Amino acid sequence: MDWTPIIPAAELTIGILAVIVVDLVGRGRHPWLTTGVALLALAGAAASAVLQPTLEVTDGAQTVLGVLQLDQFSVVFTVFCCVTGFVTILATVRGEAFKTPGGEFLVLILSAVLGMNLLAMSVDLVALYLAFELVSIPGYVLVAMRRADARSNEAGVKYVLFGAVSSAILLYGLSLLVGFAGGTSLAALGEAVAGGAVTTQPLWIVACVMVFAGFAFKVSAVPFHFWAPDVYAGAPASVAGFLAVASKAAGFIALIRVVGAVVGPAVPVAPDALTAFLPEGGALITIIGIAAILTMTVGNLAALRQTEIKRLLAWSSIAHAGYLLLLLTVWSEQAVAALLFYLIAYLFMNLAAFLLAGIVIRERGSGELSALRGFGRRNVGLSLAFAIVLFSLTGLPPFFGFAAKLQLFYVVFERGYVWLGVIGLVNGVISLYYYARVLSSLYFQDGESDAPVMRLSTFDAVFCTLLVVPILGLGLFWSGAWHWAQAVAEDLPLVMGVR
Amino acid sequence: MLTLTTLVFLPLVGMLLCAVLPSKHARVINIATSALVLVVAVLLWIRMDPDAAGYQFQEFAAWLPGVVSETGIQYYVGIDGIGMSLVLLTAFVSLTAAIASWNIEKQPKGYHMMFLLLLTGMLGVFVALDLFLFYVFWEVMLLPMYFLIGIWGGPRRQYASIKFFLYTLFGSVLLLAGVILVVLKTQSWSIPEVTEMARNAVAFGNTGGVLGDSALCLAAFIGMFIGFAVKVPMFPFHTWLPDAHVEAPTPVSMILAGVLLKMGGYGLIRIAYPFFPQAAVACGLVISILSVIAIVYGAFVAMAQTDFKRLIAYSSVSHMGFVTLGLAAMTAQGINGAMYMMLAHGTISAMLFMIVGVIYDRAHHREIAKFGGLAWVMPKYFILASLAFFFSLGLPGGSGFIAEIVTFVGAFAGPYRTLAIIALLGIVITAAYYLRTLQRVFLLDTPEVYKDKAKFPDVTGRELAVLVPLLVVTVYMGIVPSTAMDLYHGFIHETLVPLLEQASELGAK
Amino acid sequence: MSDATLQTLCFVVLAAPLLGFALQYTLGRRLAKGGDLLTIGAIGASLVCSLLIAYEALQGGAEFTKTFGPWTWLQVSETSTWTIGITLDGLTAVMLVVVTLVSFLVHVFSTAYMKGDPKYGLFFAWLQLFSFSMLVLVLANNLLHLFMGWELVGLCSYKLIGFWSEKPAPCNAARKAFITTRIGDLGMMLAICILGGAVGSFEFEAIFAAAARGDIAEPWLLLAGLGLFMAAAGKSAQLPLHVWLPDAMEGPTPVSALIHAATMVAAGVYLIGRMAPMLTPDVMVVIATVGAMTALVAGLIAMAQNDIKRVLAYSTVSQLGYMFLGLGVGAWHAGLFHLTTHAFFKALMFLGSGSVIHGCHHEQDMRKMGGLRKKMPITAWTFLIGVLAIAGVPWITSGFYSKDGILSGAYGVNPLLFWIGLGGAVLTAFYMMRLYVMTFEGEPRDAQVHDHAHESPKAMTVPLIVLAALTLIIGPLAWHTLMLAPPTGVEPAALWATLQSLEAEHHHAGTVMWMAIAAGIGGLLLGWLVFHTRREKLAALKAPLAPLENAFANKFWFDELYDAVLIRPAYALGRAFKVLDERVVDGLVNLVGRGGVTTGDVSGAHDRGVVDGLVRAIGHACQRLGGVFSALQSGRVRLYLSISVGALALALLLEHLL
Amino acid sequence: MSLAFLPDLSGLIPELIFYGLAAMTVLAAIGAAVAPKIVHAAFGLMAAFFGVAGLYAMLGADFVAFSQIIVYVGGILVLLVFGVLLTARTEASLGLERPLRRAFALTTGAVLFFVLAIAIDSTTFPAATEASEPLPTTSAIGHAFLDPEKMLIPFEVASVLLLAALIGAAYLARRRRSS
Amino acid sequence: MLLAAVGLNHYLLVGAALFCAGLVAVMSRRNAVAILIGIELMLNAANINLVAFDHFRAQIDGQPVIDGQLFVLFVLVIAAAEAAVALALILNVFDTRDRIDVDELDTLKG
Repeated sequence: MDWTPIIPAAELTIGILAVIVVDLVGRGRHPWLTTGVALLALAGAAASAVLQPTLEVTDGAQTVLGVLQLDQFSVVFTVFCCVTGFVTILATVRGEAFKTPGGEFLVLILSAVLGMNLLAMSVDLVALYLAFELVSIPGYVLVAMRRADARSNEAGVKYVLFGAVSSAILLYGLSLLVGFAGGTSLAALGEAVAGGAVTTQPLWIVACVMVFAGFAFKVSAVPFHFWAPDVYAGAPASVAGFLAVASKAAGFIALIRVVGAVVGPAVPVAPDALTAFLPEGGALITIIGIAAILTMTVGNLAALRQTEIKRLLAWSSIAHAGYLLLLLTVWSEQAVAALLFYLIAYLFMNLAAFLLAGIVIRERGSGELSALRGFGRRNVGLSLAFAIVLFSLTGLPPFFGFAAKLQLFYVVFERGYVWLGVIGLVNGVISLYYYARVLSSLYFQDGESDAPVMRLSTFDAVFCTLLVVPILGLGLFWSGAWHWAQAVAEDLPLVMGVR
Repeated sequence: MLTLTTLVFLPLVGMLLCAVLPSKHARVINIATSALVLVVAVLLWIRMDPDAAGYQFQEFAAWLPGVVSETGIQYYVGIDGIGMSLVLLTAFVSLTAAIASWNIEKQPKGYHMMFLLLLTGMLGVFVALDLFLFYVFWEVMLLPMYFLIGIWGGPRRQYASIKFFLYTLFGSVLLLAGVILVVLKTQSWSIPEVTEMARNAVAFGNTGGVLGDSALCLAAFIGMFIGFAVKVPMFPFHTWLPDAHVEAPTPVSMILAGVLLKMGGYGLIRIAYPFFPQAAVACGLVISILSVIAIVYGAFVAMAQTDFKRLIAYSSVSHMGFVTLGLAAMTAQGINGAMYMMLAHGTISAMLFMIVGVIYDRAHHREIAKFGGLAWVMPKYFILASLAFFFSLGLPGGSGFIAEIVTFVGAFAGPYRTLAIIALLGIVITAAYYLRTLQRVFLLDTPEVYKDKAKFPDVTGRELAVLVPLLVVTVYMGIVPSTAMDLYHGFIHETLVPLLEQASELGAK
Repeated sequence: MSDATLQTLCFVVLAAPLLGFALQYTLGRRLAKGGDLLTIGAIGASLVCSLLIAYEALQGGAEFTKTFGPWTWLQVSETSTWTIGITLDGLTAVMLVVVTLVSFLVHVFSTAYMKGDPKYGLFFAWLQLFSFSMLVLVLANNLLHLFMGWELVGLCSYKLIGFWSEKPAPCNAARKAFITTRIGDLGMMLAICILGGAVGSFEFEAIFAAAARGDIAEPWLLLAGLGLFMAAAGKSAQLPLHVWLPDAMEGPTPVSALIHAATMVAAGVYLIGRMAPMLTPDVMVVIATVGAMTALVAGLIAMAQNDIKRVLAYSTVSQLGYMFLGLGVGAWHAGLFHLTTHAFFKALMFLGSGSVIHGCHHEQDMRKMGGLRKKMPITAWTFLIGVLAIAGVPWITSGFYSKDGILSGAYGVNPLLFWIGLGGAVLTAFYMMRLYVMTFEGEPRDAQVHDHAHESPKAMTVPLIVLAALTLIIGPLAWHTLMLAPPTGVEPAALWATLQSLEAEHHHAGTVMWMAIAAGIGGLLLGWLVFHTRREKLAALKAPLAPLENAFANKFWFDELYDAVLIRPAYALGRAFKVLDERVVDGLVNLVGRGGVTTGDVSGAHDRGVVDGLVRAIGHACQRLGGVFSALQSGRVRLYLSISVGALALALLLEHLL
Repeated sequence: MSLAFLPDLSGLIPELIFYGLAAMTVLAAIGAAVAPKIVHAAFGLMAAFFGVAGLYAMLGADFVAFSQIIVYVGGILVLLVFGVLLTARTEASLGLERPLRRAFALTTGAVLFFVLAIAIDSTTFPAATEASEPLPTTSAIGHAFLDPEKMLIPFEVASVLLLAALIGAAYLARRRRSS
Repeated sequence: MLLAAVGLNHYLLVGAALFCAGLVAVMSRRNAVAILIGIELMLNAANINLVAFDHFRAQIDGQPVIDGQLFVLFVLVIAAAEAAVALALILNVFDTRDRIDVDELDTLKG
């Protein structure tokens, strides 16, 4: 029995327990200690995920532990989630929410990260659903963490109701899948699909729609996106960032696993014709394709009128989910690589964006765009970081966001969906408008003329720099990251187990 | 040290210097850097082998290996006559604009840094031979421009800057779509390589072109064309231009009109036309029609303007119509003329915007109707302004004349003669609005307001330092056109025109 | 003289005024007497060189042709090289002399006429540049080169007409002149485009050769010819582009003499003369017809003008018409000879009128003049010589020779044109006599003007005398000695050859000559009778002729017509396009933007409120609906859930139905 | 004998029980969904839970049926009733549904059911066979939960999930008490 | 016929009915607790499916098929956790507002 795959999970669990114990023993008087323990757990989990010996096995042979499976893919996402959790905790330490996060906060973050870790490895619907809920339930509480704040509470209720309904729909869909597969493992599902008698069944489509609906909630795809702006606006900025990045990434991991099982291994690159119209690959892919277009368009359009920075970023993250769904639509090995690559870019950009928003909200006590006025002169560094992040989110070179989009659209074109790609590209132009509105507030609208120069604390400055520098650095030199993403994606056929 | 890399990244060094040193030095650094760039450009020009075919001063460096193709994306720069002439124009106009920026008082440090960043972007576009590098420079140039208009612009600067940004980005993504298609199908990021493939495709009678599918080629060409046409700007994609120009500060307007608009034409000559010669031939009629509309319609709209700067802006729309008209004719003369029009318009429009800037600095408005009789209070200014006007409307002795004549002859030699004849109308309208403006602004009685010598001094030395060099170059180019034409005609005669001719023969079959 | 010397002379001819302009423009204000001596010296040098060249040309006779260059100017394609160069032949030589001589005299005249003007120096500078441009035009050996001179001439004309640009009238006149001629220039551009494309070079020789070989397709050759004539008509104020010239009289009178009588307006004639070998017979017919019509119409208008300069202006238009008539009917020599003679006597009359205006303290209305002969004898006598010349008084005046040549030419080709021309000749003599009588003879009609009138200083009278002398001698002298060489290097077109033979046949044929003499003398006498001797008795005729006179006085409403048909519509179009651009073209862009935002509002309805979004989307038209939709007020969990689940159900239903 | 003419319904007893349970479950569920009073809805839910438990039993899932009753009826339902009692102090706070909204909901529900019913009717599950004779499951479930190759990991994860939920809920509730 | 063999589809139909009933509750209810009731109905619908699929599968080696049942047991746990957290959140809001009418949760809007 090889227990290697669950070492990070075990570390996180130990971290959770340690935090509880330290918090209880210290009666909550040593917040730094608990925070340290939590950070240590995250760092340890990330480190052991990276150092797992299976990575040396080049043919991708994975250790299967019942419902879990270890592959490069899961390792990457584990690290991804740990980093996000790490940043979120640090951002919260300095953010506008609480001066020092309590033990509960840390436990919830760690639990959510644990859920993501397991989600990344799940090859069984039971484990998948369980991990999915382990990501969601702490999220509900995290959103409502600012207990005295009515907005925060309200966001929490919205989130939990929406989440629970989606989860129920997902479960219903999964139950049907179990029926088709005759078992709960993805491998069984894949075999059933390969058997061929399944995909033509009417109920199969129902199952696909419902399963996607559940995941759509998690990745905030239209029309299951409604919660996102309200929840992001009500939640502390750092938590919003966590939800936007980690929670969404988790949704995509799960989607990749399920799509992998349902659709099968990567379809070979399309032949010469670059005029493909509707995605092939069955009901699920069609549904995802429609949702992708809707999501990016609605997300971008709705963002146009937002006047509050967190809401704006919420809609922006909805739009980005649309781009990512586009990659699932075209479903190939390259697409998965591009998805991974895009998620990395997305991680830096969104964490930085929410972090910066948090700093502004803390400084000005308001998240309205008008609160940003005059920042261009008051704090050059912060504004510059903001500008870089926003340009990167728009997808302008020489920033990482551009590289990600380039690869994304390259893959979409490669599979022949030129029209899908063009819709996506034009959406990028729309997005410029609202990102530029933020810039406009920062730079073009004069604030109070005698506003003092604002100094960032060293902590904030270093933190911002650490997030922003990769955006620029990887924007200029991204081939390494891309090759790495490709290498990771090459494991994908093995992820499907039986095929 | 005399390399294109030095040339392109010199301004970045200047920018860093600006960032480090106190803001009072910023403008000096800007001018010094721009001057240095001009010197380097001229030295490169001198060292350039006039007879050599292809690109010179090539530099390769691995940058993003293995992206898409084996070699991947490279740092690949090189220059030929076309690029060199535009680099010289860029360096020259930038230097004058840098001098014109002397009296920027709002956040000078930021301004000059943005200015220098812009310079790098512009130079980069003209020397990049890798599609990705080209696109990066192309976009990088947008960012400082956006800030330059948005922060240092006039009252409607927010609207103008975002409009500029959105419009050009819209064009850029279509360009990007085209680039992706090209790279996808050719597996090459190198502009010369793809051009070679296009040439081979045509030579072997392959109607599919570089993309292997003529419909796809057409789509890619249209996408790229719109991308570049927005920059040119071509009717009906021109409406960002009046707003951007009117709101931008004077030096930025100079750069915008003098250099930025040329990138569209450059892109067409360097990328869109050579890559998709057959599609270019197929679209010739539409492009010609749009160009003629731009010329005539632009002139008419200019005539109806009440704002001095808007008038000049629309005159740019009209004049840049010649560029696309010449290109669409696909004859050697036409493309030559288009290229020459870009160079001529570069200096003349910069001069015109400076002229508007001079009076705006003094009067703080640009209403043509409120001016009058300025010739009697500012005689030197009047002389410069009327020269600029006349050169712009195509007076012999100025570069604009050569450009117009060559373009017309070229357009007439091409397939769309009737359209060329209609375009001639633009010349008369142009004369009409320039003379009317000249009269209403400079002649007749001087209103009392402008008689105050203290408030309305004649052009200062600094302003002369901007205007006179531009004027001299305009006249030089008008009298000795072969200097520029011999510099850039290689690519046109040896590569582009044969390619287009073969393509149209192929299309005729 | 060696070719090298000739070439040098040509360069001096060109360089002297250019240098003069540059020095005068930059330093003029600081030089003694405003720099007029410098400019006179420069143009004098030019004149001397021109005379030398002309002498050489005389020596060379009809075959004299020299070409310097061509030097490569720019290479526009591998097959097409554009050159610059100089052509010297009889025509050029004559034009050189005319231009420099008249220019020189005008310079001299201006030193007195413009005295005291605040922009005295500048005036000379522009005169210099004008001379230079005109010389460029004349010396060009190719069409493009000629066109450059042509355009520069236009610029100088603009500057000189609008010399007093503080006042609106000169400004408007200058603008009108520039734009009208530029409309004509479209034709030139067209010709340049056609020839540049078809021939690949603009050298006259090459063009003629190509035309003779039939390299240029027939319709395009015709079009090019018409284009050239259009340009010529613009520059030389032919119908219907003549409207600018009378207005151009707003400029200083020496300018009118130099530009709008002797040189620039003759450039059109020169162009047609120069390009004659490539003109097709159809074009010739057009040229002759337009010329004849112009001669007649301008003559009619001139009869009813009261401004001394305007009469001269219309007379100029009319005379230019004769020149085109001559060229059009193939009387090539006569047409160009008329150009030469006209240059002298019209310059004489313009300068004379300048002298009158100067003497009368800038009074130009003839109705306030009269009886000035006693006050200003030299002016009056020289002016009379001019009148006689233009009327074509036989044998002693130059006008007789040239006009007679034209009429004989026309007679041989087309009687109708001949009769029109002849009618014009009567008119010419008649209104010229009217002008002379109203100004110099009879009783003074305005005491104040008359009392203060005085003879002009020497600087003005001497040029008058010189011109008067030339007017008298040039005709008899030149007609036989200075033979203009026909264009060389080409076989004349067939019709051209016929015309030439016809001309030879009818030349000085008795009938035509006598008819011309009768017309001239008759017109003069009639004028004398009507306006001097029998003025009161003829007043009875005034009433019935009033409508006619009205039409003449209003110049046949050309200006009004243009204003209504061209100018107003053009500006209206401009304004309409402006609105179009702002509302529609840009409006569409903004609409797309706004549409996006509105769609965004709807799609993110719960953010801004469905009510707001919808209401905004339908343009506030249905504000009352707000009450209905308020139930869907924003921010509600259940609404979101309903939408999401509803969408789910819908998706399933659709899947199922499909 | 004398009743021999009557059809033998004994073989139909399972069917009858099924239909009884199904009807009860569905009706109770509908009641829970639409009952005007929240307390009635809670009772409807309870009835539905019992009905579902009965169906489990019929399907041979004895352990699940008991768990259903213990967890749902004993846990979740109690929790919900607490929630109802704590919040629904007055009738006004219940907030009656607007007819339009309810009609929309009912229509959607009906359409969805229609779609699902047709889909179910026309779908065959390849993995499905004839119903098998029920076997005791408790032992198998117990083994599965402790088998690392099966459900051990999810079993442990579930405990972490409960812990997290507990801590979260406690955090929120504690605040409420103290404030 | 109606009373004939009770098969898989019958159970699935019951599940579907429960699911739809839950959805109706979710869509029409204003009371947050009532929405939770609807959610529980939906979860139960899925559970019926899962258990029914177990029942209608071939047993191997005389072992009961319990895949679906295991899933159901986990769902029970999750439902409990979810209900607890949801109720805590709802009560929290109720604490600050005295109402749990979800239609009034509208402070968060553009």
